[in-house]
Formats: sequence, structure tokens, C-alpha cells
Amino acid sequence: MTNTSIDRKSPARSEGIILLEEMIRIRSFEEKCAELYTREKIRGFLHLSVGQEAVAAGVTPTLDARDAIVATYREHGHALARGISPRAIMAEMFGKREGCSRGRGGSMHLFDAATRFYGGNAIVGGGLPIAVGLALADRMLHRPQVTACFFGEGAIAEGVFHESLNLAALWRLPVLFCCENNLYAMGTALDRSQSEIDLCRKAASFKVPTRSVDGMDVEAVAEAARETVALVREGGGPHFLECRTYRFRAHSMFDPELYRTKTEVETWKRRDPIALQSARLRDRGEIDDALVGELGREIAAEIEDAVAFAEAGSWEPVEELTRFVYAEGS
Amino acid sequence: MTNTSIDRKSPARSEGIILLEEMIRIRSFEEKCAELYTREKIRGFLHLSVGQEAVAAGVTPTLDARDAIVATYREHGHALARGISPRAIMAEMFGKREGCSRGRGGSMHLFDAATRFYGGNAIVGGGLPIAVGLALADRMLHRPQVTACFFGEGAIAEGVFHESLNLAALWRLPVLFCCENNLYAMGTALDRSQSEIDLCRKAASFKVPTRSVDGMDVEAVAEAARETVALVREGGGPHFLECRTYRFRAHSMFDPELYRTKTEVETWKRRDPIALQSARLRDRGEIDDALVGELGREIAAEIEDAVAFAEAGSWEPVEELTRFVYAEGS
Amino acid sequence: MTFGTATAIGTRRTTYRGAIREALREALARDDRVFLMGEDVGRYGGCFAVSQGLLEEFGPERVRDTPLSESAFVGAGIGAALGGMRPIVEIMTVNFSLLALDQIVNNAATLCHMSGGQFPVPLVIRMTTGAGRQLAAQHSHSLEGWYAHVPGLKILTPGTLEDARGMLWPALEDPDPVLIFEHGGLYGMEGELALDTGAVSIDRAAIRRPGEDVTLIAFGGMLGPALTAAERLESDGIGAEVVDLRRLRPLDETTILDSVQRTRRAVVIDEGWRSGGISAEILSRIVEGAFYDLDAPPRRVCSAEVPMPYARHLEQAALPQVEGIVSATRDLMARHG
Amino acid sequence: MTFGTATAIGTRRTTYRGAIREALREALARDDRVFLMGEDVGRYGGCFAVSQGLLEEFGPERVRDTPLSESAFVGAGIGAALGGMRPIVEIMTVNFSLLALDQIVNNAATLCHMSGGQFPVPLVIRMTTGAGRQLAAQHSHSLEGWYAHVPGLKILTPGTLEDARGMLWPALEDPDPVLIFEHGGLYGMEGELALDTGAVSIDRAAIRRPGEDVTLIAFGGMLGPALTAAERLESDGIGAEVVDLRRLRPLDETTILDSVQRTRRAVVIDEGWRSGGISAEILSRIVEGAFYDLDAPPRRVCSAEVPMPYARHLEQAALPQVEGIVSATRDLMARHG
Ligand SMILES: Cc1ncc(C[n+]2csc(CCOP(=O)(O)OP(=O)(O)O)c2C)c(N)n1
Ligand SMILES: Cc1ncc(C[n+]2csc(CCOP(=O)(O)OP(=O)(O)O)c2C)c(N)n1
Ligand SMILES: [Mg+2]
Ligand SMILES: [Mg+2]
Repeated sequence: MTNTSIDRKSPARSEGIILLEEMIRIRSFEEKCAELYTREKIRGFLHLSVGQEAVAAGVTPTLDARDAIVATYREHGHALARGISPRAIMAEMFGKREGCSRGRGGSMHLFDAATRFYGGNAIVGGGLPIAVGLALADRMLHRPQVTACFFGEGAIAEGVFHESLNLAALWRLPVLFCCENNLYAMGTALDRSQSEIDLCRKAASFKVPTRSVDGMDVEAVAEAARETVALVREGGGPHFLECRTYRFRAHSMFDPELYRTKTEVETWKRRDPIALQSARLRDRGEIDDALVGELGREIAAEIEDAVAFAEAGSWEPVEELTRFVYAEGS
Repeated sequence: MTNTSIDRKSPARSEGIILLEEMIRIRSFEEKCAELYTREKIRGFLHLSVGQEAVAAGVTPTLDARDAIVATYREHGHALARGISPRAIMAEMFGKREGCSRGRGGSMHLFDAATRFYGGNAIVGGGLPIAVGLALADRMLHRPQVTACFFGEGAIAEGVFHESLNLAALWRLPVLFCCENNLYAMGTALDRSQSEIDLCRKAASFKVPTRSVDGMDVEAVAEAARETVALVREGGGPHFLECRTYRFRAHSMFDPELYRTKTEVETWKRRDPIALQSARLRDRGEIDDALVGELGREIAAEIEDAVAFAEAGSWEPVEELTRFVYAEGS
Repeated sequence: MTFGTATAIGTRRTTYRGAIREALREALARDDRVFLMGEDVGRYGGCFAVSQGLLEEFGPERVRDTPLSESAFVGAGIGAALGGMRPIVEIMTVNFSLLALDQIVNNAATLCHMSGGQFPVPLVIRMTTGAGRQLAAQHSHSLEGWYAHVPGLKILTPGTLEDARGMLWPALEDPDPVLIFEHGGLYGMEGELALDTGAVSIDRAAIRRPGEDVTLIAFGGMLGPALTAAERLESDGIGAEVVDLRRLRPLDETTILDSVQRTRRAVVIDEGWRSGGISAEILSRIVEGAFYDLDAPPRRVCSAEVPMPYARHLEQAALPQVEGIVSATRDLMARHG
Repeated sequence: MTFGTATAIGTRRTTYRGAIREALREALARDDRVFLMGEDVGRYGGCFAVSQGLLEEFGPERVRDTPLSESAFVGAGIGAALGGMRPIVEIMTVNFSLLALDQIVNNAATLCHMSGGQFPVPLVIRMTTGAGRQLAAQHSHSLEGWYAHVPGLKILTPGTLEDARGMLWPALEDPDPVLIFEHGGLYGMEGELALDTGAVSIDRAAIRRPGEDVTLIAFGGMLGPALTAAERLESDGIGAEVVDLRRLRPLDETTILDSVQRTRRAVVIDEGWRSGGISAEILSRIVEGAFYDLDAPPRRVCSAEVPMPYARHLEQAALPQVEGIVSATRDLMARHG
């Protein structure tokens, strides 16, 4: 952050405003990504979380700096909420050397050692056992840390979900399994992918305590996450948190959306987490038009800055192509 | 079967006696295998089901000839109970061409197209999706058939168990998932492999109906299986049948049995399914010493015949080594 | 089975994607035992839009969406094949096939042999392979050559519209498990196809371009670059023959050796990683079968040994390019005999 | 790190199994971050008795029995490595590793690169490989050469007691994922080991027997047969040099080429299947690096391309045998230069 940088966690702003701000940041960032995708600045697969911002914005701040995060290919929001700089994320999407994965990962593979952000995994379910292992390391090294693992409800069909929950439960490891249930895995609706659509029941079959929350209500998400993370940190073993949410946009940029109706999407849009939180804060008198305008301008500036940074970034020299296939100095 | 052949399903014998007879056949056959293993007639891995005979003997006869079976590497009992000739099975264990897999499979890979016996799978959990697929074929071809899939409780930790149950439940396929819960997977006790040791609860989390039965009581197993198979056949979708049993002998021939106490084994041996059924039949006045002696002699002769057959068998010519890597005429 | 021969009854414009869709439609229409199963093949219309419209045409029993359970639905494909069906299982991308590898290698490839011939597995598995679309390290592998190591499997790699259209039917008629690798970069490839194009023979490699001086051996996504390179070499006065392997297992060694014995020089082009790739097998077959005919050691042009990077310039640098093929070939021609 | 050099301070008798156990014990004692995890490594004492006694010595936290969940416990190994531990994950048999292949290939092998170097994965995975014990088609694969195709992994194949004893420590010190393939047929191999044998260098292949006329290249379970063949050839007056590859990825091409440039002839022996096996890569490297030095085309002696049959005579016929190596070598020597 240079001159355009903004004090994102201004103490003057209430928690509710900070949550709103984070959601707006994510939304704006991703809307910008969509635009940059059509301009071919960003390539490959691009998965936006528009509509689901309350999950990343609500859960992530309940973690400590020493905690770890494992996410999916739909992880811009988590990366931003974790505090990875928008510049580094945007540069990554541009494939630039200044990107948080040096341009090697792209949208689906954001990584950041400083904030213990372990990706950005594009294999559905692939991150779950990694989270279990991170938590195992914490346990063996007697560190009071939590690993938060985000995944979609589609991942629950993968065998590795079950293996991972069982292992974590058997060994009582400090993992928060956070399921973003947006009702679809690409075009496959939950009830065509699971014989039991009550996902908490599935988790409970491993004796993992569960909680389900309205994933469109960012304050509810934050509260549930805070309480659940505390339980995990206190040695309560893994917990499963279902956030019931919805993806407003297509699965990726190549999705004709044949599998759901416009009406369904519109109905859910009436529960837009940003609109809901704005309305609540207005009701509470915490925000007014002026503040909303201010937030918007701050964030827009931040994103413009990130785009400019990414544009100005450099290309990793082709000679370095095979660098990092193995660790440096190995 | 030649001159020594015995009318194994003599109508004069009651169902209880037939169940007893089948268990004695399996026990005797496997005790013989153990002996032949020390004589190096049988090689490789050899997994005996001694103690668990009530499961194979009780469940298998409740299936029709048109039904299919998928089993594990501990499948001699299922193969025998299914009516594959002891000769063909023993010849297989000897590695002879006359074996039910032409000597290519051995103890862990008994196959028989005539009785729809699809193996003999030595990958824990590996047979489950195959069973799902067989049932899918039946459904798509409108055949009122059932596929019975046997597996140990250890397989429940494998992701593919969950994937398979979900798929079968989602599509309401006619599969009987029969879990032989003998409390150990090699040396790993159930409670060190599962966070939830009530296996029916795990199956129920897929909305699969479940039933648990005393796997040492062959009549109870038979009754439970009969009723469950009927439900599956009638279109009730997949069912999960847990048979609570115990393995009296080592996991395989290389097992020092460090993981359980002699006392535990002895306690279970007091519930030997053969002894239990014999006692019951005596109480009922269905058998006496004479009949028991007769059964023993008949079965001994049958097994001697099988061993002689296997001994006299031929070796597949080495020139045929690569035969069957691809289908004949492909 | 009769093979479509390109008689002059006219052509139509289509794409690789369209050709595969047509093949699927034909198979579904022609044989009741055939069904398509995989993630999002139905309602979504196929991850790469290959199966679009088939659900509407054939219904959800025969165009069957599955949950995200690669191991179970591939295994179910094996079971359904054993049970008398002719399943076509689609795995979205070759990387995800690793979640089903146990079923493919431990079951599909072994059952026929383990059972002494009683249980062949007439299963077709289709999947997308290859890089070039900036999908990075978990969506860009080229593992078809890797799969070709496994006895019991057959491996097809359509690189032309004809093969995209024609390989499915013989794969379905084959009693053994056949894996078809569709290159993701080719789905949009357009061209003319004879109106009556149908099944093709999958027995032999094809000489896609005759030449006398050097043999370029390629398949799938690398066929195009190999042909372009051959054209460029033409202007240098180098006559490059281009062999399209088409099937990686079993390999058609005869066609390879015949060509190399004539040209006495060979360059193998493979999008897979070099070390231990199918390119190594081709080199070995050439050396074992035609050593004394060679004027120079055969060459390989392969992908750099790196999990595919996202950035376009790095990805392109990792992949075999026309220039690389041309310069390797020129270099080879300059070697003494 | 210092390497044990065989100074003459005496030897002791041990086995391949015992040597590995000793290496495990040393690693567990020496570094608190090290732990062993896998199916039945603890209470059972290890499927092949390798880890017997370690649970009693180091307790259940560090000798950790897992459920039958290959994908999850290999993935957990990756996570634990990322979290600062030095996990040794045991997979009972190479075939079962296919259930974890997604984690190995899509995660362990890619994370360092995908993250731009931020997240190397210092994980060691040990597994049993190979045939010869009549375990049939689902327990007898030799896939170490197959794994060697994957960038991001390192592949070790101990074929001697020294390497069984000494490869684990450098594997643990390596910042990248290292797979160690222990040949099941070697566990009982007995011999003398210098009292102070410790870690070995894993950088280079080793010349296990010098010779001038031909180079036999082998590793793991095939090293013994290669050495025996070399002795037999001696009596024919053929001096066979035996190169033990030791590490299949990265390959030590220098040692291979040095030897072949001297002997001008090579035979590669590999228990893996021929087509697309590591044997093909070795042949290719030889041809690419020493074509003009060769007096005859290099040869391969590999396993028959068949899922391993159970019957002993068939299994033995499928596997490379001393006689086969000897006759292939003799045949090669008879070829003109
Ligand atoms: C193992 C695997 N199979 C298939 C895919 C292709 N794929 C990518 S995202 C996706 C849907 C996942 O749905 P869900 O887990 O609900 O997450 P969401 O996309 O809804 O956030 C699929 C099928 C993949 N990436 N990995
Ligand atoms: C995927 C896989 N992992 C490990 C093994 C090794 N193994 C063979 S049997 C067995 C125990 C299985 O236990 P369970 O399923 O309870 O069956 P049981 O042996 O008790 O009949 C193990 C770990 C295997 N065959 N397959
Ligand atoms: Mg979803
Ligand atoms: Mg068991």
C-alpha cells in the first residue's frame, strides 16, 4: 500500500461496518476481475464468489494471525479478508511476478506464507486433508492454533471429505470445516448430488459437532464462526460450520447457467448479503449515505491501485520457468 | 463333483442343518488351506474367515442365482456358499489352470461368471463401486436382481465407501451392503479407526436403511439377510446390513497378533458360530452325534476330493502368460 | 462394423467438440446399452459443452449427472460394464482421474486377467487432457502417455476431426477398457468433415503427411504443431513425414518403424513431460527396431518438467512450440549419418 | 550432515528390514519433528514388520496408526509437512498409493511451484513395491518408474542394505517430497553392515561392480539379479559393469553416460512393465547422450506386460530373471559395432 492506502480496520468503525466494508471490497474486487477477464487481462478459469461474500468476510476475521487457512479455487474473498494485499492478488491474476504466487498460480492458486494462506486448491476436496495435517502439526507442536478449511457443498460427495472428517475427529484436531453451501456444484443441485441434503447430519455421523448458519447474514456468520473457532481452539476437536449461501453469478466465466432459473437467482438476490447488512446498519443508525459513499470511494481507489500495480508489474523471466519445481537450494 | 460328490442341499435336511453344514464346510476348507499353506501348496496372502462363517453361510443362500456378489480378499466362505465348486476354488489356491480364475488370481481373487461372483477384490473398499455399477446395470436393464457386496468394517474408513453409499442411495440402486464387522482391520481396532463406531449411524447418514445383527448366530443372519434382500429387491433401494462378528485366527498368515489379547479371542471363541448352531440344533432335536459325524465325514471327503483335484491339476503353459490381459478376440 | 470412407458425397463444417457430440449421440441412439455418466454431463451441458443437448434428447437415465465422486462413478462404470451395459464415463479433466486411478489401474485393467478371462470390462472413459489455456498446475496435465504404461488399458488420442468423430464407436465395441483423451485445446478446432463420416479403425497410426527426410511423430494436441512445423521445414527443403500415433496403447510400432526406416531420422513431439513420458517409449522402440537404419539419434520435443504455470508466457515456454520442433528437426538434419 | 563412511570399525549382521527400522529409529530419536504415520505401523508392528517395536519406543503420537484412508493420511502428511513437521508416511503397498495419487501428484508435487516457492513440502513417503511373492495383480505393481515421471517428486529405490539404512535421513532433510520404494522381496535380505553406517548421499548412482564390456543398469529389486548375471557373464569372458540407479528422479545421467561411453553397450533391467517404463527413459538418455559411442542398440529386460498372475511359474515367467539378463547381454555382445 502506498499513498492510496486506506486504514481498512479503522477503530472508529464498528464491527458491523467493517464486515460490510470487507464484503464490498470483495464484491468490487471480483466485479473488476470479471471486467478484466473480458479484457483478457485475466485468463484461465475465474470463479467469482459474488453473493457469498458474507462467508469469507464473516469467518476469516475470527481467526488469529497464527491460524491457518485452506481454501478452494473460489478464494479471492478469503484471500482479501485474510489481509493479503489486493495488489498481490490482482498481480497474481495478471500472471505477474509481483503476484502472491509469482504468477504461477493465477486465480485458483493464491498463496501467502505471511498470513498462513495455504491456497487456493483447484481439486474439489483436495485441501481438506491438508487442513487436517496442518492441524496435526499444530497439535504435535503444542501450538494453540486453528486451521480453517473452506469448501463447497459439492466437496462433500468426495470420499476425501469423509476420510478427512473422520481423521480429524478421531484425533480431535483443531480444524474448522467451513462448508459454503451455495446449493450447486457447477450445474449439479445439492439434491442431485447427495442422498442426505442435511449436511450437518453428514458431519455429525463422524461425531463432529455442527452448526448451520444463514450465510447471507454476515453478522450471524461472524458470530457463529467466533463461537465455533473458540470451541475448536479450546480443544473441542474439529467442528463443522455450514454457511447457507448462494452464488449470484455463473460457476465460472464459461457457464451458460442452464441448470437453474432466473427466478431462483432473483429470489436469492433479494437476500444479497451486502444489501442486508447495509439495511441493518442503516436501521441501527450506524451508516448513512455519506459513509456508504465514502466506503465505496475508498474501496474503488484501493482496487484501482491494485489494478495499476498489476498492470505495472513485470513478467517472470522465461529462464526462471523451472524455478520452484523443487525448493530453492534443495 | 465325481463319485465323492454329496447332495449338499439335501431336501431332507432342515434349513438350520444346511446352514450348519455350510459353516462346517467353510471352516474345514479353510483349516485345510492353513495346513496347505504351511506345506507351501498355497502361497501369497491367505486370509481365513474362521469365526466369521455365519456371515457367508447366512447371507449368501438368501440370494437368487441371478443375483451378483462382490467380495473381498477374505472370500473363500462366500465363494463356497455361493456354490462355486470346492475343487475349482482349491485348484485356484494351488495356482492351477483348473482353478476358478485359471490360477491367475489365487486366494484373494476368486471369480466365477456362472454364479455371478465378481471377486475377490484385494483393495480394501475397491469392490464397493463395482457393486453399485452392477446394480445400476440391473436397474437400467430392468432386471429384478440384487447385488450383494461384502466388506470389512475397515473399508468404512475409505472414501470410496461413502461415495458408493451415496451414489447407491441417490439412485436407489438394489445393493445389499453387507459389512462384516469383526472389530479389527489388520491390527487396527474399530475405535482407533472410526470416530463413530456405530456403523449403522454412518450408513444412515446417507439415508440408507440399516440393520445390525449378531454375526455369530447364523439363523439370525439368515433371517436378517432374507428380509433385507427382499426389501432391496422390491425397490427399496440400497440397504446396509452389519454383521457383528469376530475373526478367530490371525489377519493373514504373517500376523503376530500383537494388537489383541488371548483373553479377548477366547471370549469370542465361546460364541463360535458353529458351536452355537450345533447346540441350538441339538436343543431342537434336529441333529445328533450320528448326523454330526456324517456331516463331518461328507465334508471331509469333499475337501479331500478338492485337494486331490487341485493336486492333479495342470499348470497353465508359460506361453499363455499374457493371455487375458485383453479379452480374447479383442 | 463398417468404417466411414470419405467418398465424395459432400462435407459439412464442424468442430472437434461437435464431432465428439455427434459420436456420443450416434452411440446413444444406436445401442440401448450405451449411457453417458459423469459430472455435469447433463443439466450443465458438459464442462466443455461437449454433451450439450444430450440430456434433452436421451433423458437423465442415459445422460447421467453424478456427484463429485470420481472413484465411485468410475468404479460404477466398471460394474455397469460387467453387468452388460456399455458405459461412457466422462472425467472432466485428466487431473481428476487421479482420484479414480485405483479403480482404473487396480480394477478395470486387471479384472479380465485376474479372472482368467471371465470378466472383461467393456468400459469407455473419456477425459480432457492437456494445457495451453492457462489453467495452471492442477488442470493442465498430459497424462495419456502415463496411462499408456498400464497393461489391460487401451489409450486413444484423437487429434483430428475424423478421429474425434470416429473413435468412440470402436472404443465401445472393444471388450476392454478404452480411455479416450480429448485435448482441451482442440474442442474449438473447426474444419470440414465428410457427411458420412462415422466410425474409424483404431488399429493403426496414420501418416498425416508424407515426407522423405525425417519423421515427426506426434498425437493429440501436438499433431497440429507437428504439421505446421512440417510445412515450415518444407520451405527449407526438408521433407518431413508426420505420423499421428492415434493410439498410445497398444502402440503401432510397425507404422513408426516403417517410416523411420525410410527417413532414417525421427523427432518425437509430446506435450507430456520428457522424463519417462511416452516420448521415451517411442525413442526406445525406434532404437530397438531401427538402430542400424538411423542416420542420427532420434530427438524429443516435450513439455518442460514443471507443474504447469499460470502465466501465459511461462505456460507457452513450457509447452512444445512449432519453432522448437522446427529447430530440433533442423538441428537433427545437420547431424552426420 | 555427515555421511557414514565405511571405516574398518567392524560390522554387524542385519537385514534390509532391520536396516530400515534402524533408520526410522534414528530419525525419530534425532528430530522431534519426525513422526511415522500409516496403516498398522504401530500396534500391528507394520504390515511387513518394518516398524516393529517403534510404537513401544516412541509412543502413539509419533508412531501413528491411521484408518484405511490413504488419501486423507497422505494429504495430512502434506499438511503436517507444511506445518513444520517432518512426517514419514508409510503406504503399505504401492498399489494402495493409487488411492492417494491425487494428493501426491496434484498437491505434494505442485505446491512449491504453484505458490511461487513459498510452500515446499518436506514429506517422506515410504512404500513397498514389487512382485515375486505371489501376491497377484493388486499387490505386485512396480510403479516407482511411473512416479519418476512427475516433476516435483524425488524417487529413491534402495537396493542395498546401506541404502536401506542410509537413504531415509537425507530424504528427511530434503525440502521436497521424497518417495522411497522398498522392494518387498528384499526385506529379508541379510548381510553385513559397518557398525557406523548412517546416512548416505542420495545424489549419485553407484557403480556396484566395474566392468569394461557392457553396462547393466538396474535398481531396487533388480540389482541382485543384475549382479548375479554379471558374475555369470564373467565366466563367458564378458566384463559387465553394474550401475545401481538408486534415485529415479532426478536421474543421474552423468554416471549412466560415463559408463556407457566406456563400455559402448548397455542393458537396462527393470521390474516395471516395458512400455513407457523408466527403462525407456534410460534408453532414451543413452541414445540422446551417447548415440555415437554405442556399438549396438541398448537393450531392455523388463517385466512382461501383464497384471501379475498368482501362480508361481507364471509370475516368475513375467519377471526379469538372471537367465534373461545373461542371454540378452550375450546377444547384445554378439551384435556388430
Ligand atoms: C476432483 C475434482 N472434480 C471436478 C472438478 C471440477 N469442478 C470444479 S468446481 C466444481 C464444483 C464444485 O462445487 P462446490 O464444491 O459446491 O463449490 P462451488 O463451486 O459451489 O463453490 C467442479 C465439479 C474439480 N475441480 N476437482
Ligand atoms: C486400499 C488398501 N489399503 C490397505 C490394504 C491392506 N489391508 C489388507 S486387509 C486390511 C484390513 C482390512 O480390514 P477390514 O476391512 O475390517 O476387513 P477384514 O480384514 O477384517 O476382513 C488392510 C489394511 C489393502 N488391501 N487395500
Ligand atoms: Mg457449491
Ligand atoms: Mg475387519
